[in-house]
Amino acid sequence: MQLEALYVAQPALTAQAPILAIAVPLIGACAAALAPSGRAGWMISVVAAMVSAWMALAVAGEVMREGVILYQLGGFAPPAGIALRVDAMGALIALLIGAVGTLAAVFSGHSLAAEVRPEKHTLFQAGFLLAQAGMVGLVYTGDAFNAFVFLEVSSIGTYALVAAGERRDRRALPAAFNYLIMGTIGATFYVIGVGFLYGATGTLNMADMAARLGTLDQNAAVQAGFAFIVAGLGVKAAMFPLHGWLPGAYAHGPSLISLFLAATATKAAIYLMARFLFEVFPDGAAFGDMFLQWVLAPLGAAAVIVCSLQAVFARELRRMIAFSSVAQVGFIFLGFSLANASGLSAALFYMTAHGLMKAAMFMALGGLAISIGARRLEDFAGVAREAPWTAVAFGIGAASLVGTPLTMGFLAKWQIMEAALAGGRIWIFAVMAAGSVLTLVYVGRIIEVMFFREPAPGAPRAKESPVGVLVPLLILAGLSLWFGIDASLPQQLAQAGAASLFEVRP
Amino acid sequence: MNGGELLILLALTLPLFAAAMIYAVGRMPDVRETLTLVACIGLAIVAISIFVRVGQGDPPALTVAEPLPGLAIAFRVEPLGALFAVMASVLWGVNSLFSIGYMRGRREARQTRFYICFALAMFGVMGIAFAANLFTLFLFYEALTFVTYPLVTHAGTPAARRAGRVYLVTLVGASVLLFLPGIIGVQSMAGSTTFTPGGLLNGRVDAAAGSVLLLLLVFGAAKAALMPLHGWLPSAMVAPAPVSALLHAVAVVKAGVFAVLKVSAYIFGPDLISTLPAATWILWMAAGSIVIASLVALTKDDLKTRLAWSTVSQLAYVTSAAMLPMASGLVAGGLHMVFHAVAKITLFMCAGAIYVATGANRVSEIGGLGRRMPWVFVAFLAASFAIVGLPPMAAMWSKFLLITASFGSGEWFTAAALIASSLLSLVFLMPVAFRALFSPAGDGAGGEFVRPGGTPVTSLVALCVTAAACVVLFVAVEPLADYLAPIAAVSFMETAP
Amino acid sequence: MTAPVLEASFALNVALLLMLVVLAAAVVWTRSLLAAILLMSVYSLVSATWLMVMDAPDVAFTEAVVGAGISTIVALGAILLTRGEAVRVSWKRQVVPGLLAGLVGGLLIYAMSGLPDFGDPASPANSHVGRAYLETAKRDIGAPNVVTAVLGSYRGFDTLGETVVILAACIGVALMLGFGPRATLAPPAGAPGDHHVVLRVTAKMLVPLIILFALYVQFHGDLGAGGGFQAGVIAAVAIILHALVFGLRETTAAIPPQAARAVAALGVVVYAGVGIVCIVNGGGFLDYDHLLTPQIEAMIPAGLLGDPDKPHHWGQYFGILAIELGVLMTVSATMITIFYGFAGRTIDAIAAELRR
Amino acid sequence: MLIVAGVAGLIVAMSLMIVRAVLGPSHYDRILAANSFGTKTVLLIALMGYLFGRPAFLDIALVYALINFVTTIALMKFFRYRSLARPLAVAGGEDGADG
Repeated sequence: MQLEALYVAQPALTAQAPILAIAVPLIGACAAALAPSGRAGWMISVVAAMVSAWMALAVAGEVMREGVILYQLGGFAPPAGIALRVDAMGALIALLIGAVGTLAAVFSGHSLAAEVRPEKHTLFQAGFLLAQAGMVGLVYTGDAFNAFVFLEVSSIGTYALVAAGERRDRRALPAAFNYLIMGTIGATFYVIGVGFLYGATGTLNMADMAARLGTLDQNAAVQAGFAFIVAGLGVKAAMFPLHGWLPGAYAHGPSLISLFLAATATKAAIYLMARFLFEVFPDGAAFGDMFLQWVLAPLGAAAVIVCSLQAVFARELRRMIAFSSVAQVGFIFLGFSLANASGLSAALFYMTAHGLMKAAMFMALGGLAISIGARRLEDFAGVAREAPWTAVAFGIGAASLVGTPLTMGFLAKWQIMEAALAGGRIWIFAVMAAGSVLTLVYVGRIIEVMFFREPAPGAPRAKESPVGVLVPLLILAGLSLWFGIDASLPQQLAQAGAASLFEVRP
Repeated sequence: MNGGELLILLALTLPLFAAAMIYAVGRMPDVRETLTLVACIGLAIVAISIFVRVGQGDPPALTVAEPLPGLAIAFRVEPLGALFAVMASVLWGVNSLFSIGYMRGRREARQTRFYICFALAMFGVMGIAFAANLFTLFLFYEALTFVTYPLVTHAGTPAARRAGRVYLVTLVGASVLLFLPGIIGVQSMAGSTTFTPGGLLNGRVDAAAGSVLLLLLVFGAAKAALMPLHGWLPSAMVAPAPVSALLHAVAVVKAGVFAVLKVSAYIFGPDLISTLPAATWILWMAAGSIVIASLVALTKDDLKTRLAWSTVSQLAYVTSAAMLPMASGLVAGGLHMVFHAVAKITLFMCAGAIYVATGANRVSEIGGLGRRMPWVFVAFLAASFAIVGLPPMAAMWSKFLLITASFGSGEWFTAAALIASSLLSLVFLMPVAFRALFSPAGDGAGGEFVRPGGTPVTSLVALCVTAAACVVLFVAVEPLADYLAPIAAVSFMETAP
Repeated sequence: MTAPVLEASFALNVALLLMLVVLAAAVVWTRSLLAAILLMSVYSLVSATWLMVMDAPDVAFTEAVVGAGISTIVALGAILLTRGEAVRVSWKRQVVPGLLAGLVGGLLIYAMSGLPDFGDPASPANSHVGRAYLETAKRDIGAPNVVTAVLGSYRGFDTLGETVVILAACIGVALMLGFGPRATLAPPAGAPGDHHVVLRVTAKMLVPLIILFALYVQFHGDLGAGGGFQAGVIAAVAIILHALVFGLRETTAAIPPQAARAVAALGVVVYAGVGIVCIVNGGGFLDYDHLLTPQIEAMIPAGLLGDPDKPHHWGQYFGILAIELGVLMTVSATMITIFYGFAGRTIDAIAAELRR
Repeated sequence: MLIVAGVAGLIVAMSLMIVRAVLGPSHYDRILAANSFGTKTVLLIALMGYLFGRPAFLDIALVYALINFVTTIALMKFFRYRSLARPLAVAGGEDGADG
């Protein structure tokens, strides 16, 4: 599919699409909070998420036609005013957020009823929409401080949403607390870093900042700012070893939140980090290269190996997948550490692939959670017989996670590995291969239990997910497959995004 | 869509369609097996049409999808692949005929799943045979691993499950850790993985990188069972005889050596191979495999296990052929792939026939059995001749070409290993038939058949056909060699002895 | 400024910063949570005062109302749910966090060397965008207080985001604390022997006064320190005072929790709605110059606000007014919701404890 | 000059209050110190407004006074009733309101 040829909205609407992709879920959140019933809240949520995704698609088409889009807020030109600045990379991630958000909203109809107290539903939907608006805003904005604001918008609500999982699993509460503390520290570090950069450059607009930072790479404040921003976003992105909050938050929160966060939250933070690493900070600054070479690459490798091993030995299924998410972030950072367009493009593609596959896996588990409140891996024995469609969708996600050919995950791993070889980083290549084998081991365990083992006698019987869950679930799984066969849509955005960032660099 | 594309599409979809139909009519064994046979015949006709078209210089090609630029799922038939496809599809038919007798005779469970997996395996084989690039080959190669897994564990016993795990872990592990990295390496060096006559990498890599890639790709194709990655093959012998016959003599292992041949001919090319030190190392390891596997085969009393070790040895022939720094080696390897397949499927079918009739599966149990099952043991004898490389069996030619090529390229060690292994196989195969046919009395001489009537007639027909084929191909070797000549990018006659 | 004033402000700086250090150390050192909250409250006051010395009254305003005011009260509510003492942690478990804190502190100090001197007119912060604001705010926006111009208009989108953050906090607290079973409250007093009559009378008089003051802060934001955020907090403080004195039941009868939540959401709707209206009228999001159609603008009497000859930015004027209203709604309602959440929860905790 | 002396005096007084607030020993000492500290802050800001020529500082001083008042009520109520939600004037309640 060629995005250039994609006109999904009238020109007048397309011109406003970037802001509408943020504002509609924002207003939707308020409407959901005011909604008279959980059902109404759900409908508002679905409509708002869908409109946001639609606008994101319009933006993506426009970006492919016009290149970078600037949208001035308040009618003031940057750097005085705030501007949204959407390049292909942002368009891709926002599209991922929009798509997963819409499907998750549809899914939430059944999932919330099973997992969250009924009186909380409207506020829950409101929090969910706020998180979505925040993430899209974070991705679209071209302003460093505005990014902080949206970072907070996207996280503050989700802390409580994770805690709302307490109805099913009391451990959601300490997990949410950890998440809150770590997330707040991360955001604070980020804003301290932005403060230093502002002190050194006098501007908050990223492009302007980049221009003015050009000769400042020896400045102590800039260096410290770099360290704070990277560490802060590292927490948000679950960069090893700052990932402590993630497994608990994903494992114990409600399914809707696990799936939405796993698919998008870390991606948005990683995206912002890429903006800083490759766009804002000075070209070839010694600290930037040192960071990529000696910090990001080893930490990514450590994440791949250590967290994959943790996933191998995890006893609870959702925890296993959560650890896997940290390991996958490691893969993405390995792609970044190559510091070239093909590595970045591959990493972006990987982010999209991982978002879709993890969303499918968590959604499938959410579908199963409606009928069985299972946690341990053994509890899922033989679910494939009782809930074949759900299990198959999970299996497709898992296959993509492993990197089975004809899934998106394969192409993603392929690209990073190819880029690593082309960049002469044999060791990264080797780590990726080893990580893939470890992934195979734990996914193999899950598949073996789900598909080939007999259910334990007396264990609760799983039921096939209701249609409202099955439809978005199969769409997600289908996307993982479809993009495994024809990856042109994410691929063109990833490539254009990486190219536009590295165009700046000689 | 032109005729060529249609043919490839047919070759790929026919087995899938057959599998679906078999599933649909699974409750009616007669319909199910008729359907299988019809599918076999259809597939063989399609494969032969493709074979003919390739011979006429009009190779069919088809691109299905291109997930990423430079990474396409595409098919393009060349002589080796056409030959492989014909061989596999014809032998599928023969083997299905055999299976009908065997599976009914043994009253095996899960027969529908068995036939479905066979059809799916054929889908994998067709994809491998026609693949236009390494990536496509890899796809179908992996698919073949997974659809044959249920066949290996068919018995459902703990031993079968253990064997299945070894099978899966070895093959998938090698694929992920060696083969796939190798493919990515090729892609990153050459920008594509398309099979190119004369060698895709030729002139694009230095000796070090080329050696690494060659090692990755040859060992990654663990289905070729090159030592030390051979362990899965003997252990997979827990599967029923038809599975061993088709998969472990024809489809799966041949997919492995086929991949090695393709890599050698089209990714590296004879010119590059001749400059790579790794090729020599692999050659030596293959020579070692040939001798060691023959020696091990000698010690095995279980008939199928003995045959399996013989297969390990014979596969190493093909691998060494692919690594010879001489273009004619490729042709010899291609021929040997086919001739060995025909001979080995005969042997396995004979073993299955003996088992289904008497329940005997050990060499020591068959003394004197030949009187009561003359056809089976004559066929066995003929196939043994072929494995050893005696005239008038086709395999003689391929061995002869291979040994000549080894001498011609100065690989004395390999040549010596080939000759030694021939002698060894004489020792471990001939006594089987001789003991059965000529020893006056033994364990098998008296007693009743386990199955009244002895070997089912369909099985008997099947194994006689392949035994006869060993002889027929002896005469037809020259056209076949000429047909294969383009893969070495040189005329066969120039290098023929 | 004259020399003695500069010297005095230097001495003030030193004294206030010293106080901050002492207070911070004491907060870390004390084991009583209540003492820690008290000291934090004092800390906020000192830092707010210090911000005044730095001539940042808007920030000082916020720090005072939030740091010393609301957060102290909320923290009190929180420790009702816990033990009053911090748990003793072995020194071994403090080594790594201590090292990390040291590292961060070191990095901060290292960074100082790269920052320009305080008040340096040539520093990037004062010469680039900051200077541009000073030069253009009057012309573009028409508001005398540049801070308001920046927060309300130039960076109005940020302020929208911050308002949404506050709404998110409201939703979060409501989700976590807002739905617990409520114990019945003791009946309101009025019986003989009332010892708090002075307080009751004072409070009754003060509540409307505080709200009036909040409105002053709200509408005064154009000219001096203040604005929707501070006004919102002050208004909430009035309600909280009412609840403290007359009990939560009385207050929730006047302002039900659901109403508070709804107002919080409506505040954001008002704010974002202004942005949408601007789009509908042909501008960009939050482009107040397009807030009013020319027809409406023509209907505004020229002398509505002082000098009729001076050019007026009616769009900017009403835009900022409207969004500040939105901020006020969200902030005050959120603060009230948070207070309700914690205070209401306290009763549960006590009731549960009594039952045990 | 008088103003500067006033500021200096306030600073000294504030420092003393901080000593009391830190050392305690009882919570009532601390609350009293904090309250007194708040009052002095109000004064300090008023003086500073004069010193810097910024009458608008008085607005802020007003806010400080207000905050100080409400916080102190909250603290005292916390002590007395261990609750923020209960109405203040329960005569002869179970807490012994006049005790």
